[in-house]
Amino acid sequence: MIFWPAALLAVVTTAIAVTGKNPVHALLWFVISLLAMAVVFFELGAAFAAALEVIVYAGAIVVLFLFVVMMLSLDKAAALREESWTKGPVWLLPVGFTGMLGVALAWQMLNTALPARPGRAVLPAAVGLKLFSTDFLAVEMASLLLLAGLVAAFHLAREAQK
Amino acid sequence: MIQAAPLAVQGIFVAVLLAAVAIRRSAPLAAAVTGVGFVAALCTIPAAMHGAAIAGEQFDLSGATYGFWAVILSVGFLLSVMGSGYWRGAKNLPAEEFFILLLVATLGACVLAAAKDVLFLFLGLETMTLAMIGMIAYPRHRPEAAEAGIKYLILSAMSSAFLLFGFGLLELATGSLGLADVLAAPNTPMAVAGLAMVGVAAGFKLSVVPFHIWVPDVYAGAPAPSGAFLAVVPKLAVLAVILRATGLPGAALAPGALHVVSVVAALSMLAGNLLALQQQNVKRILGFSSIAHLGYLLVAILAAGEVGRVAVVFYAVTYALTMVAAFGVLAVLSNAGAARDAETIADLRGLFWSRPGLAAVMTLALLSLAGMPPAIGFIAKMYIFAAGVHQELWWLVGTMIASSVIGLFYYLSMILAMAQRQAPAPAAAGMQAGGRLVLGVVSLAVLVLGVAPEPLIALVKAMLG
Amino acid sequence: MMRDIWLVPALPLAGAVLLGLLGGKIPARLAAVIGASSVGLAAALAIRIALLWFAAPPPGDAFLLPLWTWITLPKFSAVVGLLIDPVSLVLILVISVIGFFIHLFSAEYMEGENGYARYFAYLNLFVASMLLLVLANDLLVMFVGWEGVGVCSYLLVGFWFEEENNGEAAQKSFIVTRVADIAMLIGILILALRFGTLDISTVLHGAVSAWPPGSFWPAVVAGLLLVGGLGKSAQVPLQTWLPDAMAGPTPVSALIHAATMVTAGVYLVVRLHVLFLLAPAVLHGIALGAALTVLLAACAGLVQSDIKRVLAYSTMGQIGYMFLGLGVGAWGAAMFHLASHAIFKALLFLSSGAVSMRLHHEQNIFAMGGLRTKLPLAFAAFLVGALCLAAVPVVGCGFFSKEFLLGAVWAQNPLLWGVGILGAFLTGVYIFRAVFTVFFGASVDVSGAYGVRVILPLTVLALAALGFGWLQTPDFLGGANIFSNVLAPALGGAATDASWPVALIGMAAPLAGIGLAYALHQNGFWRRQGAASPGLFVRFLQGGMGFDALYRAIFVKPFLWTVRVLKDDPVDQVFQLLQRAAVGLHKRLREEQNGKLRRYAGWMMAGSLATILAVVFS
Amino acid sequence: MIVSWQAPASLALILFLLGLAALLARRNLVFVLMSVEIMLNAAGLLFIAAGMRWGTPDGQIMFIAVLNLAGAELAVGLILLLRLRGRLTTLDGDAAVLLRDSS
Repeated sequence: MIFWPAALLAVVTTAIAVTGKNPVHALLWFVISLLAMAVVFFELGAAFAAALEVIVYAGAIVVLFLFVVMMLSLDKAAALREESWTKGPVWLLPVGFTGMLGVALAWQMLNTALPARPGRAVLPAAVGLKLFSTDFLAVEMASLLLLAGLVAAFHLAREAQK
Repeated sequence: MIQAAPLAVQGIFVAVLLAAVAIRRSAPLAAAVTGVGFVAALCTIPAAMHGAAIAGEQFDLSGATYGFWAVILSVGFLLSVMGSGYWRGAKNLPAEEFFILLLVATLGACVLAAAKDVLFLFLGLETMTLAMIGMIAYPRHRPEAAEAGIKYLILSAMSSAFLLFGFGLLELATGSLGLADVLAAPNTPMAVAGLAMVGVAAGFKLSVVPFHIWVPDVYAGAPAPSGAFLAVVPKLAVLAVILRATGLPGAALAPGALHVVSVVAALSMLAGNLLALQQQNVKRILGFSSIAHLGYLLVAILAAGEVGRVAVVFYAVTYALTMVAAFGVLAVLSNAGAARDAETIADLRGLFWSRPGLAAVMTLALLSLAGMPPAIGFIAKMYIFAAGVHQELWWLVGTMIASSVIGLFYYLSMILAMAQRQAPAPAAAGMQAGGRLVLGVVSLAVLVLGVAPEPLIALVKAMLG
Repeated sequence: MMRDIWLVPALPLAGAVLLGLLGGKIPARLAAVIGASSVGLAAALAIRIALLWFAAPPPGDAFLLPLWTWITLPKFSAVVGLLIDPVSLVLILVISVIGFFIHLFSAEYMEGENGYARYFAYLNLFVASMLLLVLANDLLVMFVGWEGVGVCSYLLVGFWFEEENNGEAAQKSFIVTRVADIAMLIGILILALRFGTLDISTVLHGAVSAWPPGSFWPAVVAGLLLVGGLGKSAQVPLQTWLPDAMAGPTPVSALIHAATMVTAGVYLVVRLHVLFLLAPAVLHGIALGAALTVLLAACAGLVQSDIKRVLAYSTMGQIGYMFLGLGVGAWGAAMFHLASHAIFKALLFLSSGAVSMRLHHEQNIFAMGGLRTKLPLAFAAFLVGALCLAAVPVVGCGFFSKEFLLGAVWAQNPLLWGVGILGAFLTGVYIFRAVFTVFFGASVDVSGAYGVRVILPLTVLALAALGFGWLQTPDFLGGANIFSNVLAPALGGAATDASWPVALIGMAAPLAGIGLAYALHQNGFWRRQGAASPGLFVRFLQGGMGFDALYRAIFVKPFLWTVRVLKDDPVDQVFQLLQRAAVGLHKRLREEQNGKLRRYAGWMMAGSLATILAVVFS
Repeated sequence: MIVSWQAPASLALILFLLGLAALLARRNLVFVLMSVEIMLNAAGLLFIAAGMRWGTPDGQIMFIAVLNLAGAELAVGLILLLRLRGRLTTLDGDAAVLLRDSS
């Protein structure tokens, strides 16, 4: 059962990442968390998703993120500022709110008895078949979504490079 | 698949537009292609409606959907015309991407409005949102636009996360991602929690209290044509979904949820109008006003029934026309190349003297927003009122009246500001013939439909079947 | 021919649209021609329709021209239509004919002003709205005209507003009329809910058959509608906007006070008198409030130094008389006074405008004097108007209408009649105070001559003011009943004539007032009153010269009371409280709009949490 | 190899809440964007868990769609962040207050 250690790792590394002071370190922790998530996906029988998590998420998205953060060339002052922004009291209300939400959602979720039925691995083939048969329009839509992001980013970035 | 032709036509025109921009960068050409695209998509609607009925899995191709498509595409067309005039003022800003984003965002909205399936709902929604962020932050020389963009991006991503988590819970509870299956979920705690989270996200998109807080900043930071899009199109699309969802068999809300929606409606009406009271920025005022208007719309949704449904659609059309007119006046007055749009009440002061036509359009729009005859807003409000009375939603109807009174203050004080005598403001740069054309068409519609609304109402009834 | 009635409101409307669209692109002369001729044509048409009507009244003495269906709801529908009956016929004649002369006058008065074309556009729209108001067959359509009149009056009053000081005044008048309109709208909505239509005759028939007299609902509805009427007609306690509305050009005041706007409240009650008869308590309230208005306006009129304000308070008072008549059920008398008041008040305003035209828009009566010889036309016109307003026997239409009205009041309630007589006395004092101060005594310099566009309206209106009264005369002057006979099919038969002692007192009161005004003019009291602005009240007493005791009883107490009431108006306080509450809430709410992303996310989170918890645990 | 649905769903909830808490607490926009990514990823996990529970590919398809969005949104977000930083010389989300009610 590699699920549990992976899940634990994901939670811990995510917690470290979101509370971190140095964005670069935090992003690296986030990568570890994503890798742990990939393991979780794999354990859930979603091998395709696990691969995407590693290749796209950890491999592309976070690396892009890292590039940008490194471009920002954060200095000592930034680190000090970060220190003051993440002092204890800052977390009080957010954690309180999310805690309450968490309790409510967990209560609702775990109080629901779904009909007994064993989970089943969904193989990449099944995903691919569905994606390129009945849901082929979704692929088109996804490409449009990416196009929207691309055009927006292209337009907004242009002057910045000048 | 003639039934989904409007979507296909839009998709084709996205490709055409991309090719056109790739071959020759020219804003008028891009605007023309976009406009033609919208018109072509609109023209396919009658044919699409008469196609043989099909039981598609992804899209609900009913009369109501075609109706919403028609409104969304018309708004898109009007904004493409308006945008071609607006962006001409910004010399160093290429405008072609704006039209790509406009076309893509409208396509996203159409997909969202028709989606019968969580996957398409989500993809349509996010395509629209992402393109909209680009439209909001479009004027690169304005830091406010970038700020508005990032505020919208982060808060809408937050709401998207709620939406997704909610649908995740619903899928876990029901095993399906079909909207009908999800909404007819057995009343398990998990499904209730999922629906609540989805409701939160819908609240964000409709920008009702308490999810309204981002509205004024984003409206104020966005350039006027994008503001018009933001104020109108996402709300229309989400309303289409809500209208369809509430019309599904077995989709009756739990009494608790009904009470929550009632409270949200009342708070939206009151807070929206109260917040607008002493504002000096017209875009912010329109933002707050939109909050109140969505509150009114929620009353119609709560009223349900045939009257309520007609009221929802009629009000949505009214709202779309009026907001396009109001933002359109700002767009015509503004210079996209300037540091900010003409957006404060001070910019409108004396407009009756310097630009009487524009002032008349703005007055008409404001009267319509205020729900005063002879503008169409009056009829629309009457319909909601009638629907509320029909269902005996007394305290909501009372709140509606009270908040309408508050609303009158700021609408009419804007009209008074325009009537004040002052040295004529310098005319905005650029010939905005397109913008003026849009305003002429829209204000004529606001007036004529306000005086003789029967044809539109008949059309709405026919569309809703 | 009757079917052409739609042209009557449509012509001025078309004029407004044309002028609004063409705006500054056409020469001023053409704008004036369009503006005046559209109303002039409407007036000609109205006269033609009236002549046809009198030649052969249609069956049932009413003609309905349905136009189109406006709203269809499951339990409610509204049809846009125009209704001609004697009441609306009289009113469209008054509005269009007097409106035409005011347009004509404006063409000269406003010459050389900025926004000449726009001014006529507003004026045309104003007339069109008022015509729609009185012709509407349906309360909802009427409400459209009602709001249109309100909007136009803002635009026109705002025509002269300078930027700084208008905010407060405009806001105040806005709040007052808004509250009134909302009350009225609620009343209309109750009727709509109860009867499923707002077609006036259907509603009235329904009300009579559904509600016994004196029961709860008619009182509520009539009361709410009345609040709207009081607001438009500037009656206590909603009178405060009227003095503010003096900021506009003088012809606009003429239009507001004579032909349009303020008479809307009277029209509303007359049109719905069947409903008001079901609510006797409301009628008593109308009478009491009207008596109060008459006194208050007369007292206030005594101390104004701005000639337009004198006339504004006189309007308030004269509308008070009309409401007095309405309160005792003398609908026809109220209508007659309405028509006659429209004529002489237009005359008064236009002649005062003619005076100030030659004095660089001076309006302070104490800055004028001796104009009798320098501006004989304006003097004659103003004098005729003043004689009518003061109801000097036999001379002008004001006498006949007031006589007719007070006679009806006497038959119902002698006490109210007494108030009316007192008011007539005070009216004589204050209007002739203005006449003597402006036209007599030491003279000021004036220059220039009037054009035909000023001479014609003044002459015609003055002749009309002298002649109109003979349509309805008391028995001892021939007992003509032409006017009340015209209205009889809609409003019932003529009222009884008062006995001769009553009529005699009614005739003596204004004469006594004029005499007093003359006496005070002769000993220079009015001038001293005008010169002493701070210690006004003390000087007022000092200059009494033996009239002290009389003053103390008649003027001083009501005057003090009036001043106090107007100083911190209790009604105003309530409005301000509401306003302050709204503004306070607004400020509290906007504090959260501080632009900080994290705070915004926090609010969204709080909202989401509250929503989710509420849904989940309910 | 397959675990029950409760475990992954709980994991998704915990990650979602972690991201949410950070979104609410952090001022640095880099971390805010990261929190958004965490929340979206958690929702993706929930879809996969649901898909596993019912044995349908829908969950994974939704995950792909979410991933799609996460990438596109991050790209736009980062550009906007760079623009803001160019103007404000800080990454503080609370410092971007050009737009607010000026009271």
